[in-house]
Amino acid sequence: MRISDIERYDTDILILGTGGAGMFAALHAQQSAPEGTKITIAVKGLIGKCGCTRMVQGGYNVALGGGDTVERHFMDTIQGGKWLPNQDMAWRLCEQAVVRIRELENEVGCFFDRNVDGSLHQKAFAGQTADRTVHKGDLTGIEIINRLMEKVLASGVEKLQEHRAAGLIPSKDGSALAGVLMIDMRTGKFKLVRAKTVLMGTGGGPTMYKYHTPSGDKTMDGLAMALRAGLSLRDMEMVQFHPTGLLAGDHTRMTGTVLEEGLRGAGGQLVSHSGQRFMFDYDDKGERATRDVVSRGIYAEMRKNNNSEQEGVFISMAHLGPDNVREKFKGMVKRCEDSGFDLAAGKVEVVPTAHYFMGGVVVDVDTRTAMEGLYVAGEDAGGAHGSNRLGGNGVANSTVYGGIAGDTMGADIRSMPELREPDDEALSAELERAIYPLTKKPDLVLPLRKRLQELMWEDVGVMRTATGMRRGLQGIADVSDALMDTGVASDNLAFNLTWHDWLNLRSLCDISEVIAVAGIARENSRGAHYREDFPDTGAMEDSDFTVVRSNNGKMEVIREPVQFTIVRPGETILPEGEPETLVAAQ
Amino acid sequence: MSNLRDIKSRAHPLWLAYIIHRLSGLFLALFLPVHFWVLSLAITEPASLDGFLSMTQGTQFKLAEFGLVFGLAVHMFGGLRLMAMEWLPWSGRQKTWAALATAISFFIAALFLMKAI
Amino acid sequence: MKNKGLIAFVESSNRLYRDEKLNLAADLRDMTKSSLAVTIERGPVDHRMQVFDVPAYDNQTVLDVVSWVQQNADPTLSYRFACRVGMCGSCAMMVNGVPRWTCRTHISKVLDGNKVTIGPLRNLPIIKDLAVDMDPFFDKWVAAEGVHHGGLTRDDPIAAIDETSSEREEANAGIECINCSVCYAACDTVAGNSNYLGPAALQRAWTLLNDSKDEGYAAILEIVSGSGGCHNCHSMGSCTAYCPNELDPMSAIAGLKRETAKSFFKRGR
Amino acid sequence: MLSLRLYMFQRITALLMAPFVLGHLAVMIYAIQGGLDTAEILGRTQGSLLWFLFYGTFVVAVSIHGAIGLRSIAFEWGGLKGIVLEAFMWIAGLGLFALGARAVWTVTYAQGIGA
Ligand SMILES: Cc1cc2nc3c(=O)[nH]c(=O)nc-3n(C[C@H](O)[C@H](O)[C@H](O)COP(=O)(O)OP(=O)(O)OC[C@H]3O[C@@H](n4cnc5c(N)ncnc54)[C@H](O)[C@@H]3O)c2cc1C
Ligand code: HEM
Ligand code: SF4
Ligand code: F3S
Ligand code: FES
Repeated sequence: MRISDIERYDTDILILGTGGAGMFAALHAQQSAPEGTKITIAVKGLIGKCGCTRMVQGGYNVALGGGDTVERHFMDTIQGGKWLPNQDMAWRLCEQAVVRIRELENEVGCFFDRNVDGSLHQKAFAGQTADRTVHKGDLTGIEIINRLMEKVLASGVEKLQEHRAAGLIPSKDGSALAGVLMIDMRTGKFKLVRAKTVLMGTGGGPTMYKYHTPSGDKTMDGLAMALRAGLSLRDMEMVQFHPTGLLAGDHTRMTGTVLEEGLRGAGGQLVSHSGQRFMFDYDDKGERATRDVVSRGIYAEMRKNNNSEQEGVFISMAHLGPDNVREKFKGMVKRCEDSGFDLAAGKVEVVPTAHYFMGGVVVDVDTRTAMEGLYVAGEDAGGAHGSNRLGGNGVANSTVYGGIAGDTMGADIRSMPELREPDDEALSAELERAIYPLTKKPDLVLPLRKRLQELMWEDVGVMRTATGMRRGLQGIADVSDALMDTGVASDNLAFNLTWHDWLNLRSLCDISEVIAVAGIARENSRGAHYREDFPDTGAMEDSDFTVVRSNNGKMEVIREPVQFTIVRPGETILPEGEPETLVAAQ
Repeated sequence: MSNLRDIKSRAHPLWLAYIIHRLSGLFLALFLPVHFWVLSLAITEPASLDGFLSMTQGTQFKLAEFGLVFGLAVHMFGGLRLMAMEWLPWSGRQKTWAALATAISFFIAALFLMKAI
Repeated sequence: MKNKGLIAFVESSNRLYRDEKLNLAADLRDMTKSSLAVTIERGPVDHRMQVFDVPAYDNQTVLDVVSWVQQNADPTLSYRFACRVGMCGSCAMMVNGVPRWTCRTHISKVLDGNKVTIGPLRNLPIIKDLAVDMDPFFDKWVAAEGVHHGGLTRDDPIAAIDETSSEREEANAGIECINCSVCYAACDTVAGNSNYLGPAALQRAWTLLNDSKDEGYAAILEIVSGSGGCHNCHSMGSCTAYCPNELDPMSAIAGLKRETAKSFFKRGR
Repeated sequence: MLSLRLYMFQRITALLMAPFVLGHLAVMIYAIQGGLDTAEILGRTQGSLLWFLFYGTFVVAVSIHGAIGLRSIAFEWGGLKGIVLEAFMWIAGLGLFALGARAVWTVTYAQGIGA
């Protein structure tokens, strides 16, 4: 395989991923780009049928009046992120969400649940001071993505489905991005897609943990590509764990999937193997504490229970009346039933599960990166959430910034008359990397993935120590080495999932290392990052965030001070006399 | 072969109603020309019609006629059921309709058979 | 919390793969309670049925079984999944001749003794093995005007809508479709009639027809009255019978038939 | 490949036929008692405008209905398409009508005139 064998494909705007970010970018680029611009959307799965935006349950945060304001949403986001967010990004997120939700309802055709008077119904996730979350039952993501998918399919953008982005290829002079090396997964053939602008919306996805919620196609490919291309990644230690993932054994893909937050909100109890409720030992709010607190409570409880047969804890709903539970949480009850558990009358074993990745590529408020021609939005972009993402801010972030990316690319492309010539050396390096496993003796990939997941969970997981993370780094290196000795049979590359398992694991190893490195660098506990050896949060005024860059394969971590461009710790932008919270106490 | 097995595994009451309706319709469409032809004999060759009709006294033909009337009844009630399902505001009782249609047609056919014997 | 059993399992399966055995050897079988005889339809080139011996576990879905084969026995087996919890609709396959979402189908539900047969979804072109090309399904979705026809813009306020109105209830009934194509695979009319838009696309059209925000009434009525439209449906109800989300496309299509019949009389065809 | 128009024709003729079928079945059940013979049939129908209209409309309806039905089956199960399919429908319909019309004419007026 040589680079001359690579098929060429040219487009003006290339979009990677079809989550909220990718879809909105496609629609907005169409609206803002000059007539005749060719827009191509490429995705690892099928358009709209992969990624996590579709899996959004709870809903979409947006301040729509009734006492709530953009300022209040902003303050919640900053406080939730423990003062680490990039404030300009957070502000833009809150401000634009208001426009985006109208766009979703009026132009895209989503329908969100209504109040009796016909206005949008909003509820409050933990950590919010107003009823702010717009939703469609508990399947909000399906509504958003289905409607976006229809629009994109009908829009006439070019589709490259089941195409995996394998590497970012810089231009000959190295000054900008020339295109993306892709694998047509259906045929196994390579394709170099040149574009004047590329949006990366591949959605992060911390699937290197033993228990994780994101969809199977998400394996940090985007961040790994950005790292190789020399871009800076920020907040990489910040992995959000959802407290209640289903625990059904390590031979089922069901394990790790989310049991919704609302169960605890409605009065669901967490009990240990000995049958004791324990959350009040950790927090006054008990099961209703925020995600990070409950996750740590469960993790600590699991550690006490040294029985490898019984790993998790249980969520128990039965005391609320099985019929009541069945009615209120129909979808959840049915899902548990399908995998053999009785949520309504029995108890279901749960574990904290890696859910969302706050870290990502350093971008400006218009989604531009340090590399000309490359834009990043959605979960791949760092900054908007800081150390912790509020429930409901994830999909708001991807749709808001996806749209902004589309607008920005549509505008920027006017000053980019030419496609750029790719750097052949970089191209051949990326090609080599992708076909590397085909030259090695075939072996199973899965055991290595399991090893990585196990060690990340143990050593770089819910609670961390310097020793643990160092051990983790060593483990990652071992898995990584073993992976390089593991091959994939090359006789049939068409729809060869095992090859892609290999490439997925490659990305996961690379980013796992970054997580550990950043985690070691942060010697305090903020939001999702909890150091047992440094349980203190550190002074908010001195907040800094980590930035990791790869320098010829060596990780460099620096710490940059947070710029309090809008509000300083201890202050607020809410008008004087505003109540602390508008949410009626439960 | 494996197709047949697959069809069997996918079958359900409404699907059976559909296939019965289709087969009975097909059967009627194929039978009608014969029926018309026989009737036409009434004038052109009355004798042969009589001969034909006396032949029909045999049990085999009784059964065949039973089949025809049964087919017509099944098809008609199936069709009425279908139109009710499609046009009347939805009731969600489709299976009951299907069962009812078959039951009534069986009843009519049985009546016919009893009278005929 | 290190799992010794896992490592042992991993090592043994590693060894087995080196032995290049498709039918996994006895030592692996001994580790588990029992095993399943899983027949998988391979194709489209070199089309054949292949039997795999898969260890049985307590919580195991059809997707897990398929994944096990790819991850441990035959690395070239192709299939598709994403969310693994019944939200994305990409994992549907024919299981014992019945279309199902595999990530949410417990294996015990479909086992015949210890046997199960898994094939690619019906009525769609096969890409490889268990992965089908879903484009025709989505092309029809769009062709059925299954896309919002809006009059409002992002600068307009969001319309106040009464959720309890009968139109909204009708629209809501089909809104949770995950476009998994199970109904499309179940429908024999689709099988015999490649023009037919199929249950999911028509259900989407019906939803939009009832959506007070949608302005595509005339266009939708036109397309569903056309040659691939709702009148091809014979109300065989397989769509409704097999929809994993318990939706009812058959009734939605009946709704379209009512609406078009009305327009037939109103406009004199 | 049923469009709205064919669908409506099929349904309207079906509705039309329902009373005829019931009537026909009733007559059959009544008539079959004690056996059938030519004279009996003809005696009932000959020269009767009512029977002519009854069976005449029935035949027209059945030809349309049956032809459209056969068209669906030929398309879905037989794979006929395009002009072949349309031709098939017309031939089936006209054939049904021709045979049916001849039979109706025979049992009503033809005999009366001929005698
Ligand atoms: C179970 C679950 C529930 C959630 N609930 C909520 C909620 O209630 N509220 C909320 O605000 N947020 C929620 N989130 C978070 C939210 O889903 C994400 O923040 C957001 O959807 C991310 O959008 P995105 O567009 O960046 O990425 P995604 O929607 O994940 O899309 C990523 C896309 O990139 C593609 N891709 C990946 N790698 C490649 C590659 N190499 N080449 C080509 N394409 C690639 C993927 O296939 C996919 O199409 C939830 C997440 C999960 C997992
Ligand atoms: C009162 C009597 C009848 C009623 C109510 C009736 C009703 C119907 C209906 C509603 C359909 C449409 C089925 C569908 O779309 O799936 C149909 C189809 C059909 N009918 Fe009839 N019908 C009657 C009599 C007849 C007769 C006498 C014939 C014989 C020619 C006939 C032949 C057919 C055929 C061949 C079909 C096509 C079947 C299919 O597409 O599955 N019908 N009928
Ligand atoms: S209607 Fe049901 S079966 Fe059909 S695509 Fe939608 S969810 Fe799947
Ligand atoms: S299965 Fe097919 S025929 Fe109609 S009722 Fe459903 S679309
Ligand atoms: S994998 Fe998403 S529905 Fe099954």
